[in-house]
Amino acid sequence: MTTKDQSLGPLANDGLSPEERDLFSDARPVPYQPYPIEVVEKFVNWVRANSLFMLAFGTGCGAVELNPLMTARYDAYRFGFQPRPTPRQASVFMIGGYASVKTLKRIIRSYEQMQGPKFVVALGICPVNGGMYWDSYNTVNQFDLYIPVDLYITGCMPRPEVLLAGVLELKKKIKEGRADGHNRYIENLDWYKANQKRIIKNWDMPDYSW
Amino acid sequence: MSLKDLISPFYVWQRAFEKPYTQKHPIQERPGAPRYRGFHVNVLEECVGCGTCETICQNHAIDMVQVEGLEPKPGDSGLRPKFDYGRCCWCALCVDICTTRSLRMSNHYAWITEDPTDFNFIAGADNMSWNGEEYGYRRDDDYHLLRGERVKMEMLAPEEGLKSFEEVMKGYTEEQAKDEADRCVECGLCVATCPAHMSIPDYIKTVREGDYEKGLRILYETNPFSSTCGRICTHRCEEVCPVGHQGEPLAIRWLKRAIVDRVPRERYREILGDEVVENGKQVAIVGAGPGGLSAAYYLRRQGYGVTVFEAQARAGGMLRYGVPSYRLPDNQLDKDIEYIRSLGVEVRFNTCIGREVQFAELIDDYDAVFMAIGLNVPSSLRVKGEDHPRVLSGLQVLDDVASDKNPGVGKNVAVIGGGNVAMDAARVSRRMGANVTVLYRRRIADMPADPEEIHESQAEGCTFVTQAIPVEIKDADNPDQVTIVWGEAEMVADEKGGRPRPVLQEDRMHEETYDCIISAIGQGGSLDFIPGDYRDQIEFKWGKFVPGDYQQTALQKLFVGGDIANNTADAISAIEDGHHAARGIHKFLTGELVA
Amino acid sequence: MIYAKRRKRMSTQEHNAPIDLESGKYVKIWQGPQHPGITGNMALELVLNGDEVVDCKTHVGYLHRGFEKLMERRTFIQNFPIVCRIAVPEPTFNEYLYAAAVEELAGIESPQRAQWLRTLNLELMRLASYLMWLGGIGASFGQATIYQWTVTHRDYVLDLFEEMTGARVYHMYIVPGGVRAGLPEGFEDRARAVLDGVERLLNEIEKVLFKNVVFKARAKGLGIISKEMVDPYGIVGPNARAAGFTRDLRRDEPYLVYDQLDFDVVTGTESDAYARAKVRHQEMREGIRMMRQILEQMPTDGPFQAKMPNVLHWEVPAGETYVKAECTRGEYGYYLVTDGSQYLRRVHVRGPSYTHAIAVMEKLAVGTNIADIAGLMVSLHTYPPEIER
Amino acid sequence: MSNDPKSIIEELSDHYQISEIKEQKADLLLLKIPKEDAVQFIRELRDGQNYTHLAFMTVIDYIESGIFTLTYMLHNYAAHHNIAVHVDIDREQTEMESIHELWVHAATYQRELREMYGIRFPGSPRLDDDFCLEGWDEIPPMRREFDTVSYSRERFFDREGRITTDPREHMKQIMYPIHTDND
Amino acid sequence: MNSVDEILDFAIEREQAAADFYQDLAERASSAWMKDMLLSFSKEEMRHKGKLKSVKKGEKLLSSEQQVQDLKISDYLVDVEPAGDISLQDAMIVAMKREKAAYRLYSDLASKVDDPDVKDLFLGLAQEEAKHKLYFETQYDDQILRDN
Repeated sequence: MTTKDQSLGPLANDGLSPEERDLFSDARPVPYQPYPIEVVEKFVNWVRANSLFMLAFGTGCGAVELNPLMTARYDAYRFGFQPRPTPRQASVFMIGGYASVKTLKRIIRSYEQMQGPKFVVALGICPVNGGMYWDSYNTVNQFDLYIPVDLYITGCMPRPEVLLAGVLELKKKIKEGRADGHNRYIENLDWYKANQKRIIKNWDMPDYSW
Repeated sequence: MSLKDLISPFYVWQRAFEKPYTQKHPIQERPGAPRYRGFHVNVLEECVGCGTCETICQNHAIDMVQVEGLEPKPGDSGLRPKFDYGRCCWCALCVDICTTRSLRMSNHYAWITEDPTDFNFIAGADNMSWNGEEYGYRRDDDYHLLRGERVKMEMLAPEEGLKSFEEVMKGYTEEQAKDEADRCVECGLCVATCPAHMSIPDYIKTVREGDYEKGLRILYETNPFSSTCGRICTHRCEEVCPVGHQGEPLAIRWLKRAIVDRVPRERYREILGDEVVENGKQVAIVGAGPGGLSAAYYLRRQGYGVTVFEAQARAGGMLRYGVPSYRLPDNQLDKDIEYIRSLGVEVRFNTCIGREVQFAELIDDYDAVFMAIGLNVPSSLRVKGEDHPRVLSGLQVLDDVASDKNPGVGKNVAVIGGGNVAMDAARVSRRMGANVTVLYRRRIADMPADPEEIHESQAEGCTFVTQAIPVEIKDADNPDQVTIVWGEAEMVADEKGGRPRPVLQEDRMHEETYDCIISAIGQGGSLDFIPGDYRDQIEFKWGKFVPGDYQQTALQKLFVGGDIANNTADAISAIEDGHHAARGIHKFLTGELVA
Repeated sequence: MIYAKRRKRMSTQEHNAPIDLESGKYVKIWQGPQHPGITGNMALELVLNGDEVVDCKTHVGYLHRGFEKLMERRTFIQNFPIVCRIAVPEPTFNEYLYAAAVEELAGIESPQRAQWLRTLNLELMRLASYLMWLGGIGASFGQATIYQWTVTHRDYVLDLFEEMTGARVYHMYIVPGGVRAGLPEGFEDRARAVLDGVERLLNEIEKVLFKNVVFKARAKGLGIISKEMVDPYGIVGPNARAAGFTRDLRRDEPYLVYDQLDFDVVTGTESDAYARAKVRHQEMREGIRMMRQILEQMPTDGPFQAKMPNVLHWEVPAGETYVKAECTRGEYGYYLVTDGSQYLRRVHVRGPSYTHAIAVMEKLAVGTNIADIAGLMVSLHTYPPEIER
Repeated sequence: MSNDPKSIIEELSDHYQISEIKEQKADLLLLKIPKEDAVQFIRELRDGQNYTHLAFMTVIDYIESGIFTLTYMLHNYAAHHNIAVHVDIDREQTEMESIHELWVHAATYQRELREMYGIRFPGSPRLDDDFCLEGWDEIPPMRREFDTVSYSRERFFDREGRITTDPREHMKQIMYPIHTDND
Repeated sequence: MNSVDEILDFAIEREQAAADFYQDLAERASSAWMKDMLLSFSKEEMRHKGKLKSVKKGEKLLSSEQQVQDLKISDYLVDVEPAGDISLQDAMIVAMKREKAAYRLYSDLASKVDDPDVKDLFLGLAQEEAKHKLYFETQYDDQILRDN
């Protein structure tokens, strides 16, 4: 990660055709600024931590254990955690294990569309070091090269119980104000973009999906 | 659409009065099932670091790493598996294949962290919360990925074997050899323990692949007595074979034999491609046993002129005169020796140092001398009446048999000792029609003889009387007989961890009369031929040479090896001594080695 | 059928007319890959005229990991943990088929007890998978309660798996040569209790879902597969049975111990989403019946693993074979080609979703209301990972 | 028309050059047919012999002999019997007649084979659309010469910090270093 | 001989005598390696002497408590005449027997005195000798009775 310089110019959007470029914003995202009064920030974090909306995007096999998590037996709703169908309403992205290059492209778009501050939890072994698919030509090995991750839960697959524990851990981290993946992404956007573009060959989308 | 259809869904209200499905505290309430494949645990003391878990892991999730406080030792590499939980898929193949069953799984499954590099740990060594967990996946007793049973080798039935000196073990068929070689996990733990550090997994692989020529080349890299060792090696390698934890270790010795048995002697030169280019330097070797001839082979390959001095009329040393032909047929020993001699190694038979040739002449006339004279003086019992004419030495009996002389053991024989010489003397006596009783001071498990030999002796009808200490030998009523007095022994543990030691119980004495008593309690060496001016320069301990690196002595030209210079006193150690001395002599004579 | 007629009337699209996207008459929307109304991670590219779908293209590959490539460079034993990942909600069929194919080529016969345990495992899997599916069909027609129930009961089945195999989702229990362990103590009773619970649930679902007027109104007449379509589209399993074909590999080409079990092949006639749901609902009862027989008849001792070569350098003789089994979606198959080395020359995994989710879905979607696409998709019961592998 | 697969093949042998016939098991017969006759032969099996179900089609890469062997797995529901029809095609001239008109879903298989092996089936619908991959610019990944490990290592990187030790080497270095010198 | 110091002096002298005995035997030895061997025996005795000296200085304590294992190997071996051409086996027998004799001597002395301190000292010395004997017995067991 090289730069934190925010004085860089607008985004190039050079994956887009000139006509398309007019349709998309080239503004750079800005990092989240904490409230100047500490108590207020703490309160806001407390609120955030207790209404976590997960994006309903089953990106890999990890999604299979999200079903029990969200239903009667484990009932994550009671912990202030529930799925939302669209990224605009969501604040948590659960990466369900391995990410193929094709899906990674959709993950990036969905992630960028989410409202900040947003949090990423990576499930399973594959986002850590490639997992079972360490030698596959189509899955990424280190997910944090492309999207900042706030929490890792190991397992194949992690069980609903430990997913729940992960949610609680995330809540703790948010309350402590340490869940800074969102800002890391924005502050090092060029580094992340370079990594993303290196593996996504047909980059035909704006550099930041507002 | 009927009214019934409209009402029917309201049936769901019935559930409102039931106990909810929801688990109150799912994180605390639900430990993994007793069989759950959770996080790994490893019993460090049981693990031998063979790395089979690493080999089988399709995810490359396991690294073998050094653990503080664990050093390599025979049968234990000192390495332990380290797991990458960014790779592991909890398939438990590593647990299933674990040779010692030290690797297991706990039923813990929760690990959350912010740092992806955290997910690395050495099971059992790092302090993890699941260490020592009672529940979790273990390999089922009835489930095996490795075969614990050895492929049985055809052998002469004991009653048949007693009729002649025909070789007892028949050797593996090609199929059997492949089958047995298939059991190898290729960990290589055996290599460190083999005195000659033979490339065991590599030659076993050639058996599996049926490439015996390649196998022979691998054997001869470290051992020019492969036919011999394939039959009578003490196979320490097998003692440390991790597959042994599942039942029986690989029959490494028999697999070596399987290679040699399939390559005719005439083709050795062509297969091994040994070319001798004389380099003009001369080396004298004393003793044509395995040590001496091994050195001769490796020196000759490098172009040294080699002269071997042998006191006996035939080459082979203890292999010839101490090992009976039902274990090692003469032609098999000859196969090895002839090949070495065929390279142009000169052997002077019936030439004894200090008699025909003087020690000083060797030192003066040759560029280097390798001495592997063996142990050929039987230790005596030193009990009262030992000089009785019906007390024979085990070595003498074997020597007589090897030279086609009748040792005259009689009908009722007692053999004293538990080593291979004792077993051989007993079995030879059985073949001459005697009833044999083996008296041994310790227990069968403590016997230094090969387990196979012990087993076969028993099968051939030798009676074993253990924990019996000879105390006195007396004249019997019949002058052709002899009486032995022996006392029972209790075993006490050795404080320093050596083998347990027997202690005589004076109140429990026995007397027995036999036609003869064969004493085979061990051998010593004789070093009297070394003149005084040299001896002060050489280091000795307990009647043996103490060589330095590369088997060299302080008398720089003199290299020593074999039984007279090591504490293991077996063929394979002698072979390695010879090989190692050859390395040393080459280095010495090319100026690389400065003592 | 009144529902079917109504649906036909709704259709405004001239079917053979070319679709001119620039005309302003149509709108193109993507359903998926990030969409709550899609099964798994896949996408439908829909062209709409009003709320009627006039064209559909299925896009897959979001879950492509290249299993067939990976399996070519893993040894025969190393493949066994990886195959189950090919179909997430139903991994066991992969384990069984891979094991069966390797055993056939290597000339290994798994012991009787292993066959029974495998059958039990597969039927439990079918039950768990159907339960999940039942929740899905409920939810996609707005009956979220069903989803809450069935996923929970599925979890009870997963508890059984955990006890039996040591894992909830990826069991890795059926290995080439047999299975990894026998049943734990007291398993039979706990299994019977779970089966009783599921049976009761099925009765309730009968009332709550299948008699539900909303479900009937939306599912009946939806996505009718004509008899003529079945073979040219390669339709198998419950989708074919709902169209009146009594085809079931468990009966037609019995494997494992299915020839010793008493069960009926369930068929339907209407061949619409409702009929397909009904067939699966009924099949669950048959499955429960079968499992009760298995628990009754299964041998409780004896070996469960055949004598194996050393798996570290296991070479399977050259050959090829195709092994198939009836999974919840129909004919699931493994095609293995070996060349005598320690590695596979080729493996092809044949999943029923391959045609159901692409060729069949693309055809049935046309003329369907956009709101019913999710229901139609679920009614075909597709798993994207088995398409792209 | 007999239902016995062997007599069917015998009957068809009069018109087609069938080779490498092997009965793998009671319900699976393997055979090979020249490329030119393949589609006609398959059509004959479907229409004339009741092999109405295409279970799958795929290809085996025999890189050593420069051949792709296509496999069409056909099934007869009445006889409960499978026939695997093999067709060899040149690895360099990868073109094969399409069978999408016989089975609709064959088009999907052909799309996959185009993407994963680079085999062309002229006329097959949406043949050049991406199937699993997106923006792939290497040789088709399922071809045997494609090395997935090095591809993955070069692009997706293994996480650093892992070192392993070979037990045999480790023991050698510590327990008997000087016994390993070359002669 | 009843003060502790006197007894220790006596014991030290005995060790010296033993050392001299082996030294003498070594000088007469016909082979170099036996000479080495006997000299090492002599050194061993000098080491014992050293130990007793430090006991006398109060730097070390003798323990009469510990029970030293008696392997009884020397009990039933024949007596050997120490001569110039003595073999290794015989030299070890001589050594064992000498240690045994010393052990007996101190044990006897211990049984004849009443002063508990002195008795303790004798017993301690006896144990020391038993330890020496055990050393030789163990070596004999390992080196000579390899196969027995």
